Amino acid sequence: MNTLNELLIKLWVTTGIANFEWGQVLMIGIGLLLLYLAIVKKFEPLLLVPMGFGAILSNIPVAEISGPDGILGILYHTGIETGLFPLLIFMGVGALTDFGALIAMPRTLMLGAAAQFGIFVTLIGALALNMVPGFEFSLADAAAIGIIGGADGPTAIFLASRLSPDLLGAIAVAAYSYMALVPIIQPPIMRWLTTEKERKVRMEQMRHVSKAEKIAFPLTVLLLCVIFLPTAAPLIGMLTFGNLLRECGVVDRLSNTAQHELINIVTIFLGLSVGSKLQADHFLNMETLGILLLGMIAFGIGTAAGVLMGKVMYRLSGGKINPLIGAAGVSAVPMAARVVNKVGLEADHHNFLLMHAMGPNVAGVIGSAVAAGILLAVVGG
Amino acid sequence: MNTLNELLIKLWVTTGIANFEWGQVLMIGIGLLLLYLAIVKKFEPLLLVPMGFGAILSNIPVAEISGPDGILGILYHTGIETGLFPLLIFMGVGALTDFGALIAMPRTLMLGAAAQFGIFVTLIGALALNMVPGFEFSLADAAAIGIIGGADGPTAIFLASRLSPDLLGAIAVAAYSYMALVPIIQPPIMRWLTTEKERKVRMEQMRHVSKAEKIAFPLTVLLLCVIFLPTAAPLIGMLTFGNLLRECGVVDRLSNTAQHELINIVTIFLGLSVGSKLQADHFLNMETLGILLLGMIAFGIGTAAGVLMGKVMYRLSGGKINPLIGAAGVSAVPMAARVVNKVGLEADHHNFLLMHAMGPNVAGVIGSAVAAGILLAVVGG
Amino acid sequence: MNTLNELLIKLWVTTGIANFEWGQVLMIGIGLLLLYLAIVKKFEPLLLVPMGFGAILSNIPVAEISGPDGILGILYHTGIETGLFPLLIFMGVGALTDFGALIAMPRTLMLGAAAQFGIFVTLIGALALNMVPGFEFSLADAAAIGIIGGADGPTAIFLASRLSPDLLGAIAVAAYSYMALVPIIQPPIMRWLTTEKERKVRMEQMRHVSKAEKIAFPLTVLLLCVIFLPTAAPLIGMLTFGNLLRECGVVDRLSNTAQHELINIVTIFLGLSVGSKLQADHFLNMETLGILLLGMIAFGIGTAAGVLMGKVMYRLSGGKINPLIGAAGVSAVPMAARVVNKVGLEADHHNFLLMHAMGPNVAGVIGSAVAAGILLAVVGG
Amino acid sequence: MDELINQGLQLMALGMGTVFLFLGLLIFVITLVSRVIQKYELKAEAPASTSTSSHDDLVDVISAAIQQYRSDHPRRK
Amino acid sequence: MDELINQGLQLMALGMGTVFLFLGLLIFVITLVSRVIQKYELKAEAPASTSTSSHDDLVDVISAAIQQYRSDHPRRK
Amino acid sequence: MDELINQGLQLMALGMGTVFLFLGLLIFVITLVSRVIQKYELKAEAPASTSTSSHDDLVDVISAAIQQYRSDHPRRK
Ligand code: NA
Ligand code: NA
Ligand code: NA
Repeated sequence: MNTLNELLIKLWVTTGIANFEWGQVLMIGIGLLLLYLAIVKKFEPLLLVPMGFGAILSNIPVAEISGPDGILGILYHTGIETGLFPLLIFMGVGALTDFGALIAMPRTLMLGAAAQFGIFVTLIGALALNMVPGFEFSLADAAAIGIIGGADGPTAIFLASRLSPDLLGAIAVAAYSYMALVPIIQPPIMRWLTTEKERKVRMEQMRHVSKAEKIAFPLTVLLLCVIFLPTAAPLIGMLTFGNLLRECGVVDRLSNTAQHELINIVTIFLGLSVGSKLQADHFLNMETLGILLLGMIAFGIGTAAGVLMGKVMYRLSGGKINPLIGAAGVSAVPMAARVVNKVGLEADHHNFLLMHAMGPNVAGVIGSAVAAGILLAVVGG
Repeated sequence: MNTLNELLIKLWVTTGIANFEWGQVLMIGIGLLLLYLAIVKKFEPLLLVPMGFGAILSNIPVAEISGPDGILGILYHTGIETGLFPLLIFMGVGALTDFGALIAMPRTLMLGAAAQFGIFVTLIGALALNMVPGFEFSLADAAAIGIIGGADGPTAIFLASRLSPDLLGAIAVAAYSYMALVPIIQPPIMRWLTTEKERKVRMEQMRHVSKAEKIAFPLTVLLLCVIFLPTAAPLIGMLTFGNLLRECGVVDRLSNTAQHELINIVTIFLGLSVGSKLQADHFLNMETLGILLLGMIAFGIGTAAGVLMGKVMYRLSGGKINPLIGAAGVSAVPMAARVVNKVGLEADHHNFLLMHAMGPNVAGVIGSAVAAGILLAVVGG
Repeated sequence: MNTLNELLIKLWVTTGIANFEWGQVLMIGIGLLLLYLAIVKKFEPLLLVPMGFGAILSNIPVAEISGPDGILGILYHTGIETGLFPLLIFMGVGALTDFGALIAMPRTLMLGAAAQFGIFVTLIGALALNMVPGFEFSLADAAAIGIIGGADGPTAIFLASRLSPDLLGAIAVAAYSYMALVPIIQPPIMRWLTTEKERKVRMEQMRHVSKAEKIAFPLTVLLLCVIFLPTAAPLIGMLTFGNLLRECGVVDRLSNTAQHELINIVTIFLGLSVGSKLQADHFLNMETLGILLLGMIAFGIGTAAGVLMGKVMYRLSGGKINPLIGAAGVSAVPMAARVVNKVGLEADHHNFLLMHAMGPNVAGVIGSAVAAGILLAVVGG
Repeated sequence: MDELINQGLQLMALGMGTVFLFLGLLIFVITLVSRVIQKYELKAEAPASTSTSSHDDLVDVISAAIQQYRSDHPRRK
Repeated sequence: MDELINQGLQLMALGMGTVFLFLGLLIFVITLVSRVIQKYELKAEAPASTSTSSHDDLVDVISAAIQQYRSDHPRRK
Repeated sequence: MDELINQGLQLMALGMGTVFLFLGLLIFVITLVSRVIQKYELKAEAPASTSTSSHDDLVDVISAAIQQYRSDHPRRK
C-alpha cells in the first residue's frame, strides 16, 4: 500500500514546521529567555534552568511530552498534583536551613509576619482585576496568585496546585522570576522608606544558640502549627522534619541525603514539571499578564511592609534594630538577606547585617507557610 | 455572603484545638517519645526519627497527611503496600553487609537458625492471647506478629504488609523498639544461660575468605532459595542482589549508590510511611499492647534459643565455640554482635568476639527471611 | 482442620522443585551466563549485572517477582512502559558527555549518520526473516529490532517499549550483548575495509572549544529537532537537557546528581526491569534467536558503513581523516572509540585516535536517536 | 464584584491577624523554651563529662581493624 | 511478503535520507553558531575583566565567616 | 481455639524444621563451593601473586582506626 511518497507525507506531517502554532513558537522563545536569565544573569538557576527547558519541551508540537503519557506529564501528575515535589523540597530546605539566627532573636518573627502583607494585598488586587474585562479570578485563584507575595517557590507551587492548578505555570514563573529580581526590586524601596541614620544602625552580636535549642525549635514550631493551624501542617511538617534531621545529630546520613541528592533529584523533576505548565494554550492569555503584574506588586508591598515593621521595631528597641532587616522578611532565602547586607554596607562600610537578616529571612518562610495554611483553611474548604 | 465572623468560624473549625481527639494527643505524645528515644537514647535513630515524626504528622487533625491524598498516605501506598520500600532497604543491607565471617564459619548458620525459634513461639503466643477477651488474632495476624522475633525491620515490615497490614504500625514499632533494646534485653539472658568458663572461650582467628567465595555466596544462597523456598525469593533475592553488587567488583558505582543515597532516601520514606500507620484509631487498642508484650517475649526466646544452640556447638566443637555468639543469631545487625563482644569482654578483657559474632548475626538475617518465606508459603496462600 | 501433613503439602507445593518448568531453569542459566559475562568478562557490567540478576529473579517459580504485584513487575510498569527510565538514563548520558570533540569537528556527524545504515538493513532483514516459517514480525517489530543497530541501550529500550514491548527483552539483551562485544566484532571489519596506509593516518590536534559553544550546542541540536523531527524530541530533549545542566555552569549540583546518584538509581531499576522481560515463556522462542542473529548483522553493517563513509571523508579531506574513526559512529560510547584507538595504535604506535573518535562516537548517539524519531514518526503513528 | 473584594478585605484582616497572632505566639514559646533549656543546661554543666564507653569503643575499633587486616591479608609462605 | 520488504526498502531510503539531511543540517548550523560565537568572543576579549561584584562577595563571605565563628564560639569566662 | 493453637504448634514444627533444613543445606553447599573455589585458586596461584597494596592497606586500616578514635575522643583539659 505505502509508497515512498506516502511515507514522505507521513514524515512531513510529523515535522515541527508542519505543525507549529505561533503560540508554541512564542513559548519556546520564553523558555529560551528563562534559560538566558538563569545561565547568563544567574537568576535562580537551580529552578529556572529545568523550568525553562521544560517550557521548551512542553511546546514541541506532535511530541506530546507534557501529555498524559509524556515524561513531563507523568512527572507533573506524580509530583505536583499530589504535592509530593514541593513538600520534599520543603523537607530539603528544612535540612539546609540553620534557624539559629531566628532562635537568638525571636522578635524578628514579627518582620516575617509583616512581610506577608504583600500576599493579602495581591489577593485583593487579583479580585479587583476582575473589573477589567477578560479577567475572572475566583477567590481560590486570587489566593493562589497572592501567595506569590510569599516569595517562596515550593509554598507557591504547593498552594497553587491545591487551589488553582490552571494558573500554576504563571504563578510559578512569577514567583521564581521575582525572587530572582529581589536584588533589583528591593533596594529602592528600602532606601525610600528608611533614613540614612536608620540604615547605619549596627546590630549587637547575637547570642550563642545551643544544640538543644536547635533541636527543640522544629518541634516547637510543629506543635504550635498542630494546635492552631493544622492546614499548614503539610508544609510546616516537612520543613520542621527536614530541620530535625539536620539538628538532631543522630541521623547525619539521612540529613545529608535530604540536603543533597534527594533535593537535587526533586528539583530537577519539579522544574521540568512546572515547565510543563507553560504550554502555549494555557499560558498565553490575559490572566498570565495579570499575574505577572500582580506578582511585582506583591513583592514591592511585602518588602515595604517588612521595612515599615522594621521601623516600628527600631523605635520600640530604642534604635537597636536596623529597619533594613525587615525587607528580608519576604523570605527569598538567602537572596533577600544578602540584599539587606548590601544596602547596609552602602550606608556604612563596616555594617554587616547578613546574620541578623537571616532571622527575618527564615521567619518569612514560616510566615508564608502559615499564610498558605490560612488560605487553605478558609478558601480551600 | 461571608462576613468576617463567618470566616473566623471557618478558620476556627479547622484549628487543632477544635478537632483534637484524645487519642491523637496521646499518639503525638508517643511520637515525641519515639523521637526522644531516638535522639537522646540513640535507639535505632535512622528509623525511629522518621517514624516518630511520621507518627506526629499522621495524628494531626484536619490535615489528613496520612489520608489517601496526603504525602504520608501516598508514600505508604506507593512503597509499603507494594513491598517496594522494605525490599529496596534489603538490597541496601545486602550491599552494606560483608558475609565474610559467615563464609569462613558456615556452621554458625545453625545459630541463625536456632534464634528463629522466637518467631514461632511468639506466633503461638499470639494465638494463645485469643483466649483473653478482646483479642482476635487470625493465623495470618499471629504469623505477622511472630516475625518481630526475627529482629529484622525490613523483613517484619514486608511480611506484615503482606499478611496483616492493619497491625503493621504496631509490629514495626515493636520490632524496631526491641531491636534498639537489644543491649538491655540480651545480656541478662546470655549470662543466665552460660557459665563463666564458656563465656571465656576465645575463638580461633578466622581463615581468609577470597573474593571468588564472596561472589559465589549470594548466588549460592539465591539458588538454594529458588529451589527450595521461592516464597522467600523477594527478600532473599534483593538481599543477595545488593550483596552481589557489592562483591562483584565491576559495578562499584551502583553498589555505592545502593549503600548510601538510595537506602537513605528509602529509609526516610519508609520511616515516614510506617509512622503513618500510628494513627490513633488504628494503634490505640488492646491488640497493640498484646503485640508489644509478645515482641518482648519473642526477643527473649530468640536470644535464649540462640545461646542454647551455642552451648550445643560448644560441646560438639570440643569447647572451641563460645556459646555467647549464639545470641547474635537473632539478627539486629550489628547491635547484637556488639552486645556479644561486650559480654565476652566482661568475662575476659582480651576476648574479642565481634568478628566471630558477625557470622551468626548475618545468618540471622537469612534465617528470618527464610522463616518469612515459610510463613508466606503456608499462611499467606 | 490442618494437620502437619497438610501443612507439609502446602509447603511442598510452593517449592521450586515442585514447580519448575525447564524453560525457567534454562533462563536462570542464561541469567547466570549474563552475570558471568558481566563480572568475569567485564561486558557492560553496569547493565548486565542488574539485568542478569533480574532474569534469574523473574524466572523463579511461584514467587511472581515479575508479576503485576512483584517488585520487578512494578518497576517495569512504572519505568519502562512509561519510557521514564530510558529517558532519565539519556539525561544522565547527556550530563556525562562532553560534546567538545564533535563541536570541534562537526563533519564527523556524517560518520554518525552513515553508521545508522545498520538499523535499516536489519529492519529489512527482520522483514525478510518472515519468509522462514515461525517468524511473523510486523513492521513495528522490525523497526524495534533494527534499532539494535543503533548500538545505544536506552534508545533501543525506549523504542522497543513504544513499538514492540513483547520483544523488549530479546532486543535489550541483543543490544547490550553486542555493545559489549564491540571489541570483538569491530576490529576485523575495520582491518578488512581499510589499507595499512589509511590506518596510519595521524589526525591534527583539535581546536579549543569555548564554553559558550558548549552551551549553545545542546540548544542548537534541540531546536533543529523541534523544527524537523519532533518525534525524536523525548530522546534528544532529555539528552540535551542533561548536557545543558553539565555545560551551563550554574547548576553544578543538579548536574552532579544527574551524573551520579540519579543515573545510578535508574540504572539499577532499568536493569532489573529489563531482566523481568527475560521470562521463559516470553523469551524462549524462535523470534529471540532471530533477533540475536539480526543484532549481530546490524552491528557488522553499522561498523562497515561507518568505515566506508570514513574512507569517503579520507578522500575528500585529502587524507587528513583516518577512516577508522568511522567505526565509532555506531555509538556504543565510549567502547567503540576505544576500539578505534586500539586498532589505530596497532598500525602506528604513536597514533592516538581516541579524542578524534569521540566526535563520531557521540554523533552516533544523536544519529540513532534521530533514526528512532523517524521510525516512531513513520511506523509508530 | 464589590462583594468579592469585600471578602478579600475580610480575608486580609483575618489572615494578617492570624499570621501575627501565630508568629507572636511563636516568639513567646520559643523564648520560653530557650530559657528552660538554658536553665537546664546551666545545671547540667558541672557534672557533665559523659565519656563512659570510650574504652570499649577504642577496643572495638582496634580489634575490628586488626581482624579486618588479618582476614584481608592471610599469611602465605 | 514482498510488499512488506518493499516497504522496508522505502523506509530505508527515507530513513537514511532523513538521518543524513538532519545531521548534515546540524553540521551547517553548528559551524555557523561556532563562528558567530568565536567572532563575538574575540570582540569581547579586550574589555572583558568581569570582576564586578567580587569585592562585595568577598566582604559577604568574610563577614559571614566571622559571625559564624563568633556564634559558634561564644566567649565564656 | 485449641484448634488454632494446635495449628500453631504444627506450624512451629514445620517452620523450625524447614529453617534448620534450609540453613543446614546452606552450610553444606557453602562449604562445598568454598572447597571447589579454593582448589581452583590454588591451581591458579603459581602465576598469580597479586599482593600488591597489602602494606598500604595495613597503614590505611590502622590510620583510620586511630583517626576514628581521636575524633571520637577529643582531648579536653
Ligand atoms: Na515568605
Ligand atoms: Na533474624
Ligand atoms: Na548509534
